[in-house]
Amino acid sequence: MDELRRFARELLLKKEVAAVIGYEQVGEARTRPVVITDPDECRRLVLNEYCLNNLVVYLNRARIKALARSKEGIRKLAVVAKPCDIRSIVALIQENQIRRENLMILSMNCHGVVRDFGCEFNGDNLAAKCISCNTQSSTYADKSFGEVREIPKFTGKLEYDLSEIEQLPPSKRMEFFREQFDKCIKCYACRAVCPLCYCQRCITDKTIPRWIESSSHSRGNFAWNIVRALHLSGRCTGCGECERACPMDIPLSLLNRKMAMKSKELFGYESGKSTDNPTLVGSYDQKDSDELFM
Amino acid sequence: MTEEKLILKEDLLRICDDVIKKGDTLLAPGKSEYVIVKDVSEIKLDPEALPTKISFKSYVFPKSEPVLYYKRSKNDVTLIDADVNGRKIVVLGAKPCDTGSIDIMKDLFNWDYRDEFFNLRAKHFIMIGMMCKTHDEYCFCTSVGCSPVSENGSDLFLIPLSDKEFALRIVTEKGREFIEPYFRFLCDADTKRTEEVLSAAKNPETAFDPDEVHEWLGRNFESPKWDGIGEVCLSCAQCAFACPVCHCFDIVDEDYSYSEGRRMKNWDGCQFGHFTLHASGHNPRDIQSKRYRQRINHKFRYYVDKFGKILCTGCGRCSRGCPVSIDIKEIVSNCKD
Amino acid sequence: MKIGVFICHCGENISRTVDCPRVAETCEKIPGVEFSIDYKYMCSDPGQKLIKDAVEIHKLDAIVVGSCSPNMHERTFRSAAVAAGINPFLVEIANLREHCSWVHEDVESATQKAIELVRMAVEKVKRDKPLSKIKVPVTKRVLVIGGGIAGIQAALDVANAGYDVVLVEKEPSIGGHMSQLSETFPTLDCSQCILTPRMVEVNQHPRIKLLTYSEVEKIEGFIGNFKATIRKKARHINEDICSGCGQCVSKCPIKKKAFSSFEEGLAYRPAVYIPFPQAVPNIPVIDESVCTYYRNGKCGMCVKACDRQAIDFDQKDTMMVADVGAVIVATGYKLYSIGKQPLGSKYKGYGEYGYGKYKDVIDGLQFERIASASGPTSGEIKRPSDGKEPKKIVFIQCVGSRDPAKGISYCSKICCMYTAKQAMLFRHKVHDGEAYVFYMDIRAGGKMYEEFVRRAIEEDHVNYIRGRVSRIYEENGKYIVKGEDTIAGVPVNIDADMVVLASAMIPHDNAPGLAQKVGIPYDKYGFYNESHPKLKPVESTTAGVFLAGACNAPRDIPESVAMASAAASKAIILFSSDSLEREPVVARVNEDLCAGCFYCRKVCPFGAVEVRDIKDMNGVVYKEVAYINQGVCQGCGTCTATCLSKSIELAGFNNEEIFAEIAAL
Amino acid sequence: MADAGLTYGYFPGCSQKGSAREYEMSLLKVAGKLGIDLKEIDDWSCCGATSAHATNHRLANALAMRNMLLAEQQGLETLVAPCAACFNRLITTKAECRNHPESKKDVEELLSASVSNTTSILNVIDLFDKASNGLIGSGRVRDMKGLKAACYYGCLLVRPPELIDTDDSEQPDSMERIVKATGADVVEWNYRTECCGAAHSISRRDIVVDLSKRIIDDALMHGANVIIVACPMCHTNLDMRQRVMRRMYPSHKEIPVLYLTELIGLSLGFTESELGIDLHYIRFNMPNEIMNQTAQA
Amino acid sequence: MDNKEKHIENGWEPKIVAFVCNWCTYAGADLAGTSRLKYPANMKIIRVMCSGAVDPVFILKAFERGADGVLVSGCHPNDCHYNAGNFHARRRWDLFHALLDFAGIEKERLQFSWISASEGKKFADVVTKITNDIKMIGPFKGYQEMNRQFTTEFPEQEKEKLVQQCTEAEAVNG
Repeated sequence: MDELRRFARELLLKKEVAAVIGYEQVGEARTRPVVITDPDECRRLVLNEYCLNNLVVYLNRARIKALARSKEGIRKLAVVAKPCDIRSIVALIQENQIRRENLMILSMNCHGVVRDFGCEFNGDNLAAKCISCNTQSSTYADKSFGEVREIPKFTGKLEYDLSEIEQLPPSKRMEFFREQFDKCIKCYACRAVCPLCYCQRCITDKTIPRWIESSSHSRGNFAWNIVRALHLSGRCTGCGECERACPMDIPLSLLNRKMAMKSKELFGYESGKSTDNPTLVGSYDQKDSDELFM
Repeated sequence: MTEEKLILKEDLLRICDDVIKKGDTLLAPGKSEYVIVKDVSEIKLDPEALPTKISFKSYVFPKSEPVLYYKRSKNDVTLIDADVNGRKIVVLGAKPCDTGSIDIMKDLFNWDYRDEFFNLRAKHFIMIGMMCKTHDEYCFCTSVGCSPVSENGSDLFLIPLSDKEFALRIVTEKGREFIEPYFRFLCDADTKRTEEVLSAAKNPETAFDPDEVHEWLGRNFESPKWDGIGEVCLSCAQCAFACPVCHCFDIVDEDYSYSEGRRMKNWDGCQFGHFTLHASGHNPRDIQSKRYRQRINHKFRYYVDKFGKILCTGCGRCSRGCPVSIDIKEIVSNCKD
Repeated sequence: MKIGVFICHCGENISRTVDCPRVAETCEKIPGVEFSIDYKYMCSDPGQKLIKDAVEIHKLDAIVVGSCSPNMHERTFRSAAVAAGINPFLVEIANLREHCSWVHEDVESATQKAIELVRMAVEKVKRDKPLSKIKVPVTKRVLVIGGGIAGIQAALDVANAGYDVVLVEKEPSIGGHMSQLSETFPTLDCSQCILTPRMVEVNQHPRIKLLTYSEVEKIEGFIGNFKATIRKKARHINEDICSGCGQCVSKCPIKKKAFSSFEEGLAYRPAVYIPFPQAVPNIPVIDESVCTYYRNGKCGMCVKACDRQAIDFDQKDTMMVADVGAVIVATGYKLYSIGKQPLGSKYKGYGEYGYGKYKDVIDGLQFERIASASGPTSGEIKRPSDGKEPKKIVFIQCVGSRDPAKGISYCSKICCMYTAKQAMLFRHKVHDGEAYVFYMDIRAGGKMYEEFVRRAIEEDHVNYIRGRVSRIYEENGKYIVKGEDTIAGVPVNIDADMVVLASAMIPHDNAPGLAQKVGIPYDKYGFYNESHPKLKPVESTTAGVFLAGACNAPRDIPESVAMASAAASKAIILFSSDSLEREPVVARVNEDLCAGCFYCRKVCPFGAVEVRDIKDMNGVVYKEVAYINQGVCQGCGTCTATCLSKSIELAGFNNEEIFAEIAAL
Repeated sequence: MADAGLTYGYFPGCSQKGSAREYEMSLLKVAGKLGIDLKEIDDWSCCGATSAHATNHRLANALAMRNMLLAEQQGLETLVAPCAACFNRLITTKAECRNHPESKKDVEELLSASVSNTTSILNVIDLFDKASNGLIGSGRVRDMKGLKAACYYGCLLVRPPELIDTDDSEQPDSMERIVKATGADVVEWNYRTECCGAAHSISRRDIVVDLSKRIIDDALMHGANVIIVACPMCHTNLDMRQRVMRRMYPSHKEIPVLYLTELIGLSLGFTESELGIDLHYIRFNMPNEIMNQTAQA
Repeated sequence: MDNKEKHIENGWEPKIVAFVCNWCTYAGADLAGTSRLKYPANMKIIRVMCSGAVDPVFILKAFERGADGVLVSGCHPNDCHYNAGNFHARRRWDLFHALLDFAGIEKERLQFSWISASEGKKFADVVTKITNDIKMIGPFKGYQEMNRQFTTEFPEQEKEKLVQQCTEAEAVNG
């Protein structure tokens, strides 16, 4: 942690970066994203199991981008990113949103994070995405901090089991999802925290024509949640922030995970793996399955 | 007129059962929201529980409701008013930081226009509040004039004396009307015990003085303090939608066939970038810091100026649920020189 | 908006199953419909007049016609609308005949469907926007890339039509592979005799600017408005002064260092050379890699020999830019490398045939040089190894072609014919020689082609063996060709004196590189893709870029010439007016809302999406957005559906219109 | 050298335990010396070649897959199959199961197990050319200079071309690289991938003798003094059948046939009997240069 | 009585929408017409330029507007008028179909086909098949429930219906 603070401070002192985006501790079991431009403020930076946010979302925010922009051109931004968050960086680079050369990726050697703020870090409270994680450190980063420790074995229970839901008959699945989506209040926290939801104006905010009804009735909620999952198909890197941010506890990552599985199954594609890959959407293979087509 | 009685938990549940049987709606705090109770066994009545993730606001001010229906014909449009559902709603075990919310919003919905949708629903609310015996780092009811033992907004108020007994205070006439048929379940109060319990209430520390905040906000519209928050906030509306008193809404017309449609009233949140986007493309609150400034000013200054009430109950929901851990208490506490 | 609805009976074609008066009557009640009527033949003159009159009387803004398929009469009704003063894109057709009356029997359900179809059209037309044709200015000059027979033909055709041509050839002379050939099938006339006059014509044509020893560096722009940057490689000879006397060539002391590529490596050439005597332009080139001057700064024999001081050792590559309106790509082909290839190469090669190892195993072009009167043997058939006359030659067809195991599955098309020709030439020149041909199938589809092959077999007694050769090895000075006669079902061993491999035609190594510069797609082999295999065989998918000859697929000379003329005429059609008119069904980006993910760019089949920088007040780019070049967009709309933020709209089929149609279901 | 720590599964197949005993002997010796750990998979069975291959396609697949499944279950990612026929069966089945889900399903049903089909298969040439690249050169104690080797691949080691990405099916040269590493010279010759007659060895000896003789004659004509093979069947046909050739063609000149592993073994310093070379029909005499070298050592 | 009969007995006819490309399937549908092939009248076509231009949200919208089934049809692979539009479409539909399937929407509700301009017969067959499929599984209840939420009956509608019935009765009675 000290090393990170020192390193970040150096970056700012030497003016190598315009800002450092990291985490600060707020309370015992909670951190908050922080954007630091003053070198002395770097002492606030922390790295621990409560660094839940995917800070990559900030890289594409107009305000943050403005920090990096000056008359002389674009300066670098430093971002603290867990190895899993780096997949979002890769995806954003593929989608022309950020450039690697404008970035300084400070990664943490990660041994898992908690499922939500306020929980004690142990096997019961391990975040779902960490259960089968096998990238504890990243080679894509400019520098990694902390030591690699083992991820605790998951001893908790997931509320929803994807394979169980897959096995329900279609009508039951629709019932299940409708019930879940009906809880939605359209606060769009899922959209706000998603690094890949960077549209200047989300289609749900478009009125002519009205792509998705903004009302929070069953139909509007169903459309929003389906289209959200659709637009993230083959793009979502599985950071799970949407589900964590949802105040209504809708199991959003079920859809995301299912679509990630499908992308892999149908096209052998995994999002955020490498900037060399063509994106799933936007490319095609003549050999793509013709099974659906009469 | 407060009158105190004693009631056993099982009797209280019997009353609830009767409410459900009559076909009225009974709401009680559930896992993350106030839920409609279908069976009394679901009722927890836990004074140690933290506030639910969102309040019962949607039962008085739904997240989406039609206000009218329209049908276009060749040269004409026909309108039909929407039918307001005015069923009785009993809220059991509402937190003191929630009970007052309807009163706070009422002023807004009856200011220049009397919102019949809100009023009719509010009229049918029976609020059974319950003393709160816990708080966490985000609670600050005491800083906005509320408290864990506040009866404000409650028609009836419960004070848990033990696992099995409650002191029941009849706060309003509406409360009395509701409880009268069940008087046989009530016993005489042990006011001394009640007072003991009340005085042992765990008050969250006062974090700020709303008057000072009000004064500071008046002077610091352009303070650089707003910038830092703007960088971190991601512009969702979790805070507004979880808030028991945020009441912004949007009106949209929605066709459901080529000639028919409805006009919907939907929750809206002031942190959304397009909340103030004009048709011209101009946006007076174009950046997040301006939007967050609006949020704080609206709650602690504008609403106070207009209606004499703080638009905040100190429940801490917005901070607890914030995906990026922005803490309203911390920010408002910092509203000083 | 006031809409008129016109329901056509189409005689009885529609009205037999659709109750047309009821449709007209019901549709009159749709909000926005001002006037509605049915009529016997809406497409007839009185029908069209009915429309025009209604527009005038009822002050209609848009019309919907319920009639036959838009593929039949959309144009008719649009013209009627224009005559009545309505924008043609404010006309919608409800297809009541092909999609309704003809395919349904029940009057009630067909009528109901007709009403709904009209309603959908009405809802769409309400949202339709008036559109006008897009005009793109045209620069009336063509860039022809490649100076083989296809490029020459295309350049001459365009120039003779009165337009300027820039012809770029990467070799020092135009002529291409055709200039290397001995005689041509099926007439056996001399290749050079028919080609040379055309080469000279190119050189002398006032409208053709010939740039030999030059390569295209990049092409920017779009149809009608390309900007081509061309690198003129240094010849080290001042072209303006050189008279082509050839003194420098004969004085050059470097005699045996460099193989002549024109002679396919069968002869040497000096460091300063003219590729072949009939070269156009007849100006030598100095090959820096072997010239003594460039090695040690000495020699200068050529300088002394040149009485016009045309040698310029300091000459550098120069760049020039040409504005052109169309591009004709005619870059031709090369032959499959038959020798053993390193592991992992795209094509596996035929190591087992010993090409490269045995001097007398040669490919088709090498045989052309040996058989050519101007070739290294002056037309006498001699073995490269010892100069002896071979008495037994085995020709093997489909070396590379039609052999997926070796990397190529297509048929090279010309090999059957030229093998027959070569075997014939051999038999004509070596009367006691034996010629064997191993073939898979004989494909002689072409005028006089089959007759030609029959002549080789029947008159010239060439032995045709149906089967493949497994390997060739040397034994006692003979080449043992091990093969199989699949008709007789026996293995065949032939001890040949020489073997000629008809190797596959493949694109040049840098074909993909050039395609990327020009912006045209290519297949997995590197052949350039035509826009439509049947209907647009000479257009590339990039508007304004046309294809000619073997760069598109294996082709023989007459086909290449025909294709070149076709490409030329496409360019000439393009130049027939000063600006280009395009249907306005094109996509447009809302730059304010574009997030710059460029998925549209990835899916656009035509490369119409460009990157546009949006700068802040300091001139720093803060956003890149997509911009769709209206001249290039073909209006498929794939980008609109791909765009996640729905910031692209396809004019004429915009999302609002489609949503309205859905709503009216 | 021994700590190279290369561990592979080892699938012997029937011939390694019978007619090609010396192949196994030499392979294990050489591997041991080079630090390659070959773990014979437990409970292996027929690879599915010969009878099953000819009569029952499903059985042939299931048998091959069974062995790969065993390797998978025993934690062995890579399987070395020295016999060319075994190797060919394994890669063919693997490819079929990869490209045809229905075949995979069928095999899984027959085996009552799910198959991940991820085992990679090596033949002996792959093993020494790629997997243990450079080991032979560094472990060499004897320079095999003086041997003029004709490397004979036969049919199955480098085919079918679409499944072989380690070498050219028609003009292979991987075995030559290994042979050169032992110090021996290689000769250019024409019959490297011709048919030796293969399994007709027993049923149609006449065919085999003719085919094999052509191979031997060509090797001799190009100056070879030894033929190197990596397939038990090739060895049988080329070595054993030379006695018949001598009977049928009195002018037949004999040439010894060594397994690739035997040649490597010699260069690593093992004796002929340790490698089983004395079990061959045609006697192999070490050229004098090499003998002298050994004497000096 | 199987499902299909049961649904039809209730007087229900499915509502089906087809999004078809201008060059192949639309022309194929025209050919079905010129060939006088017969197919059920339940499907209505929305013409777009290319199957690549069909947005998945169009399908959701169709369901929202009461469609019981949707067909998307374009040119056969490699026959696309725009070369690659249908390839992009195919990938999109593979994903979207998987998503809808997971969300519990029956596979029959959304179907796909490649129909060329010469396949009039195939067009008729596909329409018949999808209509039968939808008749078999019945009305799209899941969506209809959602569609009915917050709607109302307009009294005028009743009036109109009455008027219509009267005129029909008059027509019948002459």
